[in-house]
Amino acid sequence: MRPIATTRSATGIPTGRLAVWWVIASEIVIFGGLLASYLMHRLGHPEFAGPDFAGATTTWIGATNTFVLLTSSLFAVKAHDAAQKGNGPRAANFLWCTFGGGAMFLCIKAMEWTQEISHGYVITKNAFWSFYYVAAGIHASHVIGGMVIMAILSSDVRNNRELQRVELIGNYWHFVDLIWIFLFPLLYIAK
Amino acid sequence: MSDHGHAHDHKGHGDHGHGDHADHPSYEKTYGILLVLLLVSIAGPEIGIKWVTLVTAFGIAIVKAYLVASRFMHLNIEKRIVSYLLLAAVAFLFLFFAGVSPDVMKHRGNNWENMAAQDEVDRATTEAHNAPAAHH
Amino acid sequence: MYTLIERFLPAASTYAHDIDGVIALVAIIVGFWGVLAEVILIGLVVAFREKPGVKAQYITGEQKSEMKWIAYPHHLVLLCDVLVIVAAVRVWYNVKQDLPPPDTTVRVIAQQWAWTFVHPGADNKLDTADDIAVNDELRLEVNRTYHYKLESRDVLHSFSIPVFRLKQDAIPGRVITGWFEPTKTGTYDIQCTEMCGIGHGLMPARVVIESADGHAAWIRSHRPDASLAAVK
Amino acid sequence: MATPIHEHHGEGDHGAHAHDDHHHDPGFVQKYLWSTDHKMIAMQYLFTGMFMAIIGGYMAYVFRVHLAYPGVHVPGFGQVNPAEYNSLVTNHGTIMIFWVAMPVLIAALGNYLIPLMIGCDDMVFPRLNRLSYQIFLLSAIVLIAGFFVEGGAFGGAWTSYPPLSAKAQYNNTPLGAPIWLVAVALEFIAFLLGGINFVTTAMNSRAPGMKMFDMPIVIWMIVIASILFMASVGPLFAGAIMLFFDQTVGTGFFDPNKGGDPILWQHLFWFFGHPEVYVVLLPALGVVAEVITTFSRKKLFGYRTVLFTSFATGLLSFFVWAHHQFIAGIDPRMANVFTVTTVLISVPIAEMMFVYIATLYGGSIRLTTPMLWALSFLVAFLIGGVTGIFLGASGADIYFHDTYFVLAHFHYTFVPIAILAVFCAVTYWYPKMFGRMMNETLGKIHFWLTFVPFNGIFIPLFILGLGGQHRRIWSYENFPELSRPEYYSLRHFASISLIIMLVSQLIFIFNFFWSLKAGKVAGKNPWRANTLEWTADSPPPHGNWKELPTCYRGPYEYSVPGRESDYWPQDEKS
Repeated sequence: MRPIATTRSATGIPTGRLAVWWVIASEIVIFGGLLASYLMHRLGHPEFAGPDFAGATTTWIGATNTFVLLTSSLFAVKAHDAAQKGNGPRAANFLWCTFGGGAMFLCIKAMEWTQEISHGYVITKNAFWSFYYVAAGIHASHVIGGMVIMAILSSDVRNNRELQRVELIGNYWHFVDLIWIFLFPLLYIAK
Repeated sequence: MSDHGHAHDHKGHGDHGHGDHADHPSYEKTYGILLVLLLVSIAGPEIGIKWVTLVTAFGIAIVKAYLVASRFMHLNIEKRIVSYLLLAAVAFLFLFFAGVSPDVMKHRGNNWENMAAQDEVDRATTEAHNAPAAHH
Repeated sequence: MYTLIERFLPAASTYAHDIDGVIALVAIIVGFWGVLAEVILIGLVVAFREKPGVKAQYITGEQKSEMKWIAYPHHLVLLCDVLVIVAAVRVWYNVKQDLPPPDTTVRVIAQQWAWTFVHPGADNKLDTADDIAVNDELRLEVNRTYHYKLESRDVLHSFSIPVFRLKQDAIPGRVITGWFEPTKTGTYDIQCTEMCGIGHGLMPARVVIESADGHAAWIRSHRPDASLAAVK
Repeated sequence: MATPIHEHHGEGDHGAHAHDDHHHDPGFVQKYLWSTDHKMIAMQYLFTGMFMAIIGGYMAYVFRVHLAYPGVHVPGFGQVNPAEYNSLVTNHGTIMIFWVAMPVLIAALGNYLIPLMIGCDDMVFPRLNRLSYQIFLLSAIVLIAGFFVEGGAFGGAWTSYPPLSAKAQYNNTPLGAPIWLVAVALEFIAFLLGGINFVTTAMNSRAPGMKMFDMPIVIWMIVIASILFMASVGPLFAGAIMLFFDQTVGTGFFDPNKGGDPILWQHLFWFFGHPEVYVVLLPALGVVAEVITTFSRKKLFGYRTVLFTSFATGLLSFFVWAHHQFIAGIDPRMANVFTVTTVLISVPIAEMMFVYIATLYGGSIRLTTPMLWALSFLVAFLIGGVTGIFLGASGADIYFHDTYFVLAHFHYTFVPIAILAVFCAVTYWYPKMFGRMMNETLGKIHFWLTFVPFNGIFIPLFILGLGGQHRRIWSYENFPELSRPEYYSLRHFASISLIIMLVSQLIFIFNFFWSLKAGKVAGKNPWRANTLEWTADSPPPHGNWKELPTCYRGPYEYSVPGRESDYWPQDEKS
């Protein structure tokens, strides 16, 4: 029942992958708009380095999360590798590893936020914390989205169906990883 | 996204496929490099020199981003146009920053002053002096 | 010189005529282009109506000889643009960027939905005991250079005096400085031209421009202490 | 996945009912809301857009009558109080741009034309397409819901500048403001999905033999517009989230007292808001290109010129946004930069106008209804374009900013875009959409009764703008300079013209539905046009063609010397 249109590829890029590139391009400007706004405040407000601002974030937690996401990205790309070799079950397993990485990331985030909120660093504390929670929150929502998609794909993939989708979700996942790679220094290191 | 698409995509991959297996840098190696970079970016601030921190934090972030984009997202073997597309999206952000920062980042300019922002800076900095960091 | 805008509103500030001048220049340039384009457009439609047995011509518009019909006007438009830009930026610089030294400085405070105008009073200094704060009425002396310090207490407002051709938004948290020099005595409208809530249409104010003596008399008639309360 | 519905005859019926999509009879939903056929989805967008246009028009009627006859009991509404007035102008703007111009020009035309004009059977992602419409419909419902909540609909202007939009204590619409914001954000998501679908389809799924420069201009324009939208909406989407938190949990992103900055929102908004103008303009220009070439039997004067000028326009449109903020508190030095870029954008636009005019030269022009709409678009848009120079020139803008001159200017661009060009498109593709011709006489009457009153509305408003009448004012009674009798006669003239224009739309609605049944059968290619959609049946079946066409040449090969027929369809071997 799928249209023939979907199978054409005048650009030489498979339709699905091309679409994901466009998704990523539009996500870049969404996150970029937020981060650009944050950067302006960060540079205009030296106090952001202070104790009640970025100073109160916990670098090692952010670092751990970076490590977790990088690892999950490795799993994602291994899944793609397996899918290319036509090995559906192996790809599915790696997808679930990636899923696990995302889950761990979220757990760590949850603990981190609980701790910070209990210290009184709520979203309305000051401009820094507003940006901190909104930026990380939007990113986390993307992590959740990616996990859901992977969970849905995995069953098809395990039965060697729709293997090309492993790369699509992989690219999206790497992008989410990329965003964090920039959020980490912006929110944790720049004190 | 489609049965036909599936078969086709596989042809599409086939072309790259070779690239992937023959001369594509191993994923584990890339991963290793990324972890090392991560450690450096954490160690950077410990030295305590501002510009070193900036380099280790953001310079390395860019290197990491490049590695992930090129080797994990396979932009290195993807059609050039995609890289241009993504870079164009990034370029618009620099444009946005250039157009907006004179008003938002600066607190005074040609015949205007952002009193509220200056007060906020003073208030917070004095507060910081009075009550030194006692968290986590 | 009697300008297009003066058919509707008097020009009561030193730079009103400059702004009217830019408007006139643009009006002449775009008027020429607009009319020309419309005439050619309609003329072509009339001239090339479908006629029996007459086939349309085959013109790709890709040859050099044809491109020139686009290229010539293209360069002319560019030229006109340069004229407009130069004129516009010159006036803009005089009105918004390069402020002449003030004889007097007034503070203009906007809020939902009223204006407070703080006049410096007899000592001609703001924030002194004899400041005169008045709601919805700005008192000026003719032929005197004023700076205004524009503030807002809540949301965005816009301080607009049409007869001065002056308009500037008020931003909460910021102080924006500008200038004007009245050239006509009389009483004119002050409008808020930035959407500021339910009362946006209901915050009119008046600017009263008086002769030197008239203004001095008005200042004398104000007892400082009472007025100071109005600022708080 | 839901199997797309196979409908040969009934496109008309879809049309007839699709505009009350919010029924809940499952069969109906299956048939009209759950289809993945691009033509069906186009109809859904078209009729939702028209339905919203009726709402927006009604609002215009209410506040225009109120402005002309202050304090009068407006028939069909009643007395207009300031809060209601603000809500009406705010939502009139929002609806006409986001829920009329966007869905009809981009979504409806894009969905209908892209697959048919590039010769494939559907969009590349039919289910994504369906989802995009459903999110759009949801956004429309959310927006309208804003009128029925405690405190009424949001009234802080369609630009929604904080702090006014951020704090209930300022805007007095504690629920209306966030609801408005959510509706707009949902609408953005819908068009992001749609846009990705359009661009991917046009890039990847062209018919064999169709090179990039064989695509009809209108497809190019829709693609460029979608890309502009994707590239510009991001920051505003982030901004909408920030503003939403300001409204609901009390963060201070745009609150100066909490270290935020109201100016930031203005930049986020206009960085999107200005490209948005070109997002809707370009498809309209594309439609006009198709129509004037067909009805003057001419090749477009410089296909590449049109493309490159629209690339240039699209790119430049990212460098001009702050001309909306000249006097809104940005640093005056920046204004000079933006004056230069803004005035320079007139170059590619003017060039495009020249190309269209030059296309008419040496043609054999048939003044059918679509052609009348196309020409009227050019006539009106020229006025809208040149009056823009006054506002781009910073020096003149000091006086004109936020006056009715601005208002009349952008209505002289948006009405041609969202009304004239849309009628042009609908009358031109109606035979393809429903298999029957519309009545020409009724069409021409409707045209004149729309175009003349349109000028009757906005020429007086230009004059009022010259007189310094500023926007969004509930009553001029408090402004002696604005309550002169001669100004009131101008307002009367504008408002009466508006009523005439609105009433005469009934002619179109009648013509539309009457022709569904009684119009004469169109056949495949009633206009003798070249582009691929005219080689499919009218209306095209699901899948569009028995076997998909192959393309052999560009879309505008009219009156080619040495051929006795004056057109040369793209799929004709020789």
